[in-house]
Amino acid sequence: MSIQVENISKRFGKFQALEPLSLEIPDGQLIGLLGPSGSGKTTLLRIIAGLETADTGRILFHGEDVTRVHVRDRRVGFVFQHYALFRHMTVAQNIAFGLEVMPKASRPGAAEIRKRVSDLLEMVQLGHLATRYPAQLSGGQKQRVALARALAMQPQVLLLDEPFGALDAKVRKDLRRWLRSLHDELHFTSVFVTHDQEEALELSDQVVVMSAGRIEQVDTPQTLYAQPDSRFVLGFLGHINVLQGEIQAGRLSQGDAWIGLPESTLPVGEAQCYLRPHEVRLQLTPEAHAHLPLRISAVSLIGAEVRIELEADGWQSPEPWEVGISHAQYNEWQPMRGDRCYAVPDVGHLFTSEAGEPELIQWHKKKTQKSVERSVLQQAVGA
Amino acid sequence: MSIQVENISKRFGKFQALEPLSLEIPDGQLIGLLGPSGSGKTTLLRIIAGLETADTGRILFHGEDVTRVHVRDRRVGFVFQHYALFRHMTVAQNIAFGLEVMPKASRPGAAEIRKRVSDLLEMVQLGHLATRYPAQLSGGQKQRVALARALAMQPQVLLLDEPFGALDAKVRKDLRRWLRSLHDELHFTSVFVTHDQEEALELSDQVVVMSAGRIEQVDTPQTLYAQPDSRFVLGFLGHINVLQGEIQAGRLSQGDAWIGLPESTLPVGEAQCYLRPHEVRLQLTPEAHAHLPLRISAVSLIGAEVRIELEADGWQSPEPWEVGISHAQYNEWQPMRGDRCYAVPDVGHLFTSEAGEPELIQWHKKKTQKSVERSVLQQAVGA
Amino acid sequence: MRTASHLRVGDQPWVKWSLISLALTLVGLLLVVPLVAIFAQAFSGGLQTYVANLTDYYTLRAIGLTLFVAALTVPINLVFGVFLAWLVTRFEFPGRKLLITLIDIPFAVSPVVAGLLYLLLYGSNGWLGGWLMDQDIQLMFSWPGILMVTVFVTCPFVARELIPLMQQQGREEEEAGVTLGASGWQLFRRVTLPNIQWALIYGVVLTNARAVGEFGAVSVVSGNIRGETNTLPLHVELLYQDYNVVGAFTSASLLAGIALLTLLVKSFIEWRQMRQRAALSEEEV
Amino acid sequence: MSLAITSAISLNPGKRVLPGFALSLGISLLFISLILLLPITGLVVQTAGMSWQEYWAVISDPRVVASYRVTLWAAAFASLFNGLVGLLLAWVLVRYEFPGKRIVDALMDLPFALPTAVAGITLSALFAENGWYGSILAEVGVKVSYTPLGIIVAMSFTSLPFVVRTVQPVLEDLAAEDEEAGISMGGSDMTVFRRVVFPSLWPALMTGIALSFTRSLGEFGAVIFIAGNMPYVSEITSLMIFIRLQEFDYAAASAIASVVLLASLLLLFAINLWQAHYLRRIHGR
Amino acid sequence: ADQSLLNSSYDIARELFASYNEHFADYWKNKTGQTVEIRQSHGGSSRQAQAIIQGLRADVVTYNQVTDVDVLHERGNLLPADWREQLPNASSPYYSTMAYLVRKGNPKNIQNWDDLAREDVSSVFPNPKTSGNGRYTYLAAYGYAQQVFGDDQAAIDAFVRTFLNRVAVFDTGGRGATTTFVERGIGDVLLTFESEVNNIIAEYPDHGFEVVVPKVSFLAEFPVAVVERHAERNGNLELARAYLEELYSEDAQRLLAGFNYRVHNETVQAEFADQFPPLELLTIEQIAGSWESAMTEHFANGGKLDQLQRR
Ligand SMILES: Nc1ncnc2c1ncn2[C@@H]1O[C@H](COP(=O)(O)OP(=O)(O)OP(=O)(O)O)[C@@H](O)[C@H]1O
Ligand SMILES: Nc1ncnc2c1ncn2[C@@H]1O[C@H](COP(=O)(O)OP(=O)(O)OP(=O)(O)O)[C@@H](O)[C@H]1O
Ligand SMILES: [Mg+2]
Ligand SMILES: [Mg+2]
Repeated sequence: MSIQVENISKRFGKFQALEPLSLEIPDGQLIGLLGPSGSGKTTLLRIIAGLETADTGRILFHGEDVTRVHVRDRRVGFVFQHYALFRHMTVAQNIAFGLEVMPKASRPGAAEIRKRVSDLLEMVQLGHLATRYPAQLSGGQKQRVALARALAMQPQVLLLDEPFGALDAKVRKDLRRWLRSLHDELHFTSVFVTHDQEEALELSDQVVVMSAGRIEQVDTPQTLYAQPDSRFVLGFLGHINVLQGEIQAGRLSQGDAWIGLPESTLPVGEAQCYLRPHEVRLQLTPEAHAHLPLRISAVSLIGAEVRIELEADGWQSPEPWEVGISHAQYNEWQPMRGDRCYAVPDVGHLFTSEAGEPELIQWHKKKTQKSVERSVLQQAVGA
Repeated sequence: MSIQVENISKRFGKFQALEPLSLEIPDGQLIGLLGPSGSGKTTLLRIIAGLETADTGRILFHGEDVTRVHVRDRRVGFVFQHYALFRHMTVAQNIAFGLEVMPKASRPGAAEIRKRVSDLLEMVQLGHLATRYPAQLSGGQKQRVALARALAMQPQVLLLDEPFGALDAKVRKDLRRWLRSLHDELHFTSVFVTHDQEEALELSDQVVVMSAGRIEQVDTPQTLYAQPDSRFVLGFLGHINVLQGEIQAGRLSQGDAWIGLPESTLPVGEAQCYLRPHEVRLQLTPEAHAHLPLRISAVSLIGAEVRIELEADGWQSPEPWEVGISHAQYNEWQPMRGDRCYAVPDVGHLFTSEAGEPELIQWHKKKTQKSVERSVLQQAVGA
Repeated sequence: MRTASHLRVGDQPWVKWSLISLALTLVGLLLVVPLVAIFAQAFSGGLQTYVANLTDYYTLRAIGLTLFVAALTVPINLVFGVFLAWLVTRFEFPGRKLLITLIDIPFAVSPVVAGLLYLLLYGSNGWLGGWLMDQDIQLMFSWPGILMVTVFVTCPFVARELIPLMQQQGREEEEAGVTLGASGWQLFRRVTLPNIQWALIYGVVLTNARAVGEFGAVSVVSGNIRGETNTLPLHVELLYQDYNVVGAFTSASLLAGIALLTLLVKSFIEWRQMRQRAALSEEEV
Repeated sequence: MSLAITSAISLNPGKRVLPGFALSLGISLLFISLILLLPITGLVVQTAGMSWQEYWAVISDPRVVASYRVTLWAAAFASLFNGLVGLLLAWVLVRYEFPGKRIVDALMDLPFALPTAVAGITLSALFAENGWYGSILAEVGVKVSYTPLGIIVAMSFTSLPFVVRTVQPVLEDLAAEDEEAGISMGGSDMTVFRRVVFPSLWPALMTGIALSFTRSLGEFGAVIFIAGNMPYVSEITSLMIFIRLQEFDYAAASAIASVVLLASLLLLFAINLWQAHYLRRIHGR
Repeated sequence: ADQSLLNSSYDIARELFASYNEHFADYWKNKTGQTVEIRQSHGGSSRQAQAIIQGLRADVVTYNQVTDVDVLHERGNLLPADWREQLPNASSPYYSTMAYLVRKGNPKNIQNWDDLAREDVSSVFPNPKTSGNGRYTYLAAYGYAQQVFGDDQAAIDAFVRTFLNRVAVFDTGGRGATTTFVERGIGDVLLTFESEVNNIIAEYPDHGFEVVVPKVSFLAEFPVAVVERHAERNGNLELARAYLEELYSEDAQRLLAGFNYRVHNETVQAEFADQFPPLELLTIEQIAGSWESAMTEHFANGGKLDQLQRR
């Protein structure tokens, strides 16, 4: 079932929680609503569900206007952030609830309900916990019960508010995986809210980035990551290294630091260059197109790459820089806190005006060159 | 001030929270107590502080037995997990508390107290919030007030229970950095509790890994990561890809999967090979020393590397595998959910007996070869 | 909750035991001895006199009336309390805070004044009273009047028990119920009620205790007709005025007995709740 | 108020997701109007019939003023006493385990459940010079029954639970870490209690004391039996209302009642405001 | 029952009317063949009157104060102004007077009103503001002072003020005062109706209380009246009248005397001569002119009583 959001807006008292916004959600997709706290994600989701009424605008399900339809009759599955399980009912009773309160005419028989509940329990792999109470479940188990409960009525739209917000990193990852496969299997249209970029990028077909009641960008995770529309989206999707400076004579410079800009018609004035951690290399000497002296402030060994945290040296950066190097490079170089080095960008996002989209700057057109460069660096480091 | 923990044990009712354990903390170090929930970290910390009494053993501060000394007189700074700020006092009053309740004889004068408080506020960069109440502060600010309060009495030992547990990832990172620099500056002996491996490895001079009331390993972060003593430590320090199989004819194999083992005197029988995500490469064809067929189940773009999640294909793995590839490799290869590929390990940790230390297996002695291999892969992928 | 092993203020044995003894002494002097005194007086004439006093026609009538009024008061305030709590905890609307404050008025009003308020309104000199008189409807000095003031005096109890609890529980479970298609009644019976049942029972218990024991307000509007509008507390006073001290204390002991029973039921409820919670958290994963 | 509410409903008909808004609003408003507001308007109408001078003359009659003084002082002492004892009892009940704790806890509500007249009769018997307590107190030269002290005793008895029951939950919620923090910074138990624990209890304690105070202001049944009722010495304001009623002077009775009512409401209101302010600081927002 | 009648009465007349109602029910059955049920309402008589004004539908009132019946006429117009003329003896079938109850052996030797103003004597009687009983006591003392001091108003006031100052406890009702005196052991003398004093002695035989009847006292009338408006409405007018008239019958008078009330029936008077010593009885007319003026001058808000109690 496709969902259309047309011109929806909402204010709470004097506070405009949602500016008028529109959104198109194709049938069968898994959509992530991503944004910082207070950006209106929950509000939008609740409006789609019918738990909140919009001040203006319409909601259409499959082309049909449901704006005035009561939640009870919209038949959406809604999974609440803190599960909202009925704490006095067992897991099985929780799941059966939606079926049992159906009008007599359409309600399945008791045996049929039992069967459906046990199927659902199988599906969420909780068959052995049917008679437990919610208080006796772990967070992840609760979340799965909440999902099963919402799915019991075979909704065509599934809405989830921070479904994994309250869970441990590990459980979260498991459940994320599981939700994805469930979605692929059952083909409903799902919208989920999250403030975790990783989650949104990993799970969604499309990500809706929200900020301050507005939609900033709607795109597939890949596009979103590669071509962020705005400073906000770029900054929100992971750590960002920033050089804030003045454009003059083909260079963006501040203090001791500068980067060369490709010869284009750039206006003179303030600008920022945003650099993703993996778009930057570290070297012991500066390169021709960039001079960014840094001092290592921390080294973090964990994970796929070694994360180096750096402080600007001879210039100012609002936040420390971060660059990832491979374990191999780490073993070779053995960087220590206090060491000096230079950052060399491959790709950068240049913002010149206050708002507006960034300009993509590529110092090295051919990607395959990168690994060559890298071994050069390693030799340099080894020396 | 050095801390010695000698033979400390503790039971709650029938439950042995701490087996008798000993630990030596040299003066001026920053020590992380790392372990899963319920492993006894908090209990040990509270015993060191004197907030809990041990059943057996002694605690020595700087060689002096303080086991029978009341918390009140141990003069340790203790930072509680949820800050435990006094809600009815302003920030300044909170910080001044410890000074104001000193016995009359040793208590500094009112002016001196004011001065010290304002110095501390400067130190934690909260001078402008002196008259706020805790409820009006963000989590990170609260944590800094809690720290300042604990430091007001110039303790030589600072104990912190999950100091960053309740904070956002971002704030957490900032505070972590800040605590490190504070520690370097003031030179007290600090012990902090965490269940976050990343935090422990990044922040500590030495990490004490605990599990089920016992100390598993005490080492510097580097050693810990490179040479974990046990299955537990290895598994606890990040994601682990496991091949569980049978050793036969120089191979560890299970179903379609096998890895070749260097000709050493390995007994025939059950064994597991543990592989860290960055110690494995992905290829479209198997290598001579390993045949590990996998199917991609998810691709995560965020961060320094692209994280690929894989399912065992033709064999069984209790948990999905994870391998990190570079963004460059990702752009080249464009892996998709459902694609098949092979994992090739460079280094592995082989466990043969139930307990016992792992055997380090290295298929490629020379590290610098790795990048060469990599470009080979890229060509293979590119084809 | 691991209270047992925390280092807390006042945990030294000598502080602890001296405070406990002080508290027990105070409880003994302030609460237990008066209670004992009531029963001592009631039984001062022997068991036979006690039974005789208890089974006196007018005493039985007073017990009957008291229970009758309580039996009506409780459901009225139950329904009202539940609706009010539902209203103020489940909806936002202007005047919500005012409503919550209004409900406390009976706590602030002296019972005698409460009786007076009703008399001024419904007595035959009051504004409604004249009209009622013409319609031949007698509210004051008959059981409806007693019922009305009792309802007035006891109306905060149920609502006051429910409001904080329902506020704390939030409306998510009900919202979940609605998304699952439950109608209003189904929602209340199957989702809300099981969650508030103990608080509800506790509110009922308190309402009942107060309804049974109300004296000041009832005495103003009762008319003191023996066997008709004489509630048990009024009967105590009447017997007392009538030199029948033992009889008075017999009725008083009955009221004290009801009070004790009420408290017992209340403790039992709390105990069950606690056990339930303990059982749940024990099995928690 | 009700206008504002109805306009809010009509503005946004489909707004509420949970069912029963109109029904619960209707029932609550109906009930509140009939049971609470209507009778109070009766009082207002009665007093409105008097001129301001008449009103003032009634409420400033020296004997009435003397009764205010007696009532205020006695209520103040009673509620202070309850503040102390209530805090002690709540502390002991929350912090310590001892045999019989559940019984003591249950007994706490006895004064609520016991009819005030019964309490009054019993207390005056206990404290009379030949009573159990009175005879002991007489030896040290203290007279309670028939003195202003008796008023205090009766008032404290009937309003004791307010303090205990408001302080108890707050005490239960106090985080152990706060105390540990205080102690680990070198504070003695007394210091930590005074500076850390007590300020957290303070709002609840104040509320309990205020409730106890307002309840004492209005107490009638329990007090008249033990007070002695000497003009200017031990007459309470409720008795003055009662006397005016005996004189068939409803207007005067209403006038005095309005003073008590207003005082109670103002106090409750002030306490609510103060507490809201204090709690806002503590809980933020 | 064929008919039922509501009698609103004062608080300590429960036993009295319990007996009388039995007597009357028999009488009525014999006379008319109808069974009648009499319902009783007891309470402080002012409060009782007030309840009737506010709508309590009593058919007859049997009070211990004339003013409380008057008020039914004045405030509610429920009975005619001349209700006192409708039955013999100004509608007061029995009467009593104020007497003293003293402790065993009369240790303070209390004999008359001036003893009550002595410094070493403390007395107990109910609050004149809330109780008719107290009002009579006050009036009796005042009448005595008038007799002694004649026209010297200052001396009268001084005496009564001292008398009031000697009071240890002002209970709100007669019964409370009795409890205070008997059970709490407060005071040397309890002032109350003669009828009550004797009841108390009967109730507490082992205390050894003694009765002292002062030489001069106040005529306490016990007025009865039909609340005509209500009785009419209830269809009970005839029954109500009969109920009150029967009080004057010899049998009823004997029954009343049995409850220690003085009665007018001469045969019965003679039978009970030992129990009721003769004394000088002052009437309200002698003391204050009329009940009306007594109320406004003495008991109204700010009246003589208030002035004498002011400190
Ligand atoms: N009922 C309400 N009354 C007033 N303001 C509200 C209400 N509900 C939400 N808001 C405000 O609207 C804004 C958006 O709220 P919303 O819950 O949609 O944010 P969110 O993006 O879900 O944030 P979070 O990640 O913290 O859940 C917030 O500033 C919030 O304070
Ligand atoms: N007072 C107590 N009574 C009973 N058991 C206790 C008590 N305190 C701790 N325990 C138990 O001792 C074990 C260790 O507790 P501890 O709090 O030290 O764990 P932890 O490592 O700090 O865990 P977490 O990461 O969850 O804080 C746990 O199993 C806990 O349940
Ligand atoms: Mg939200
Ligand atoms: Mg812990």
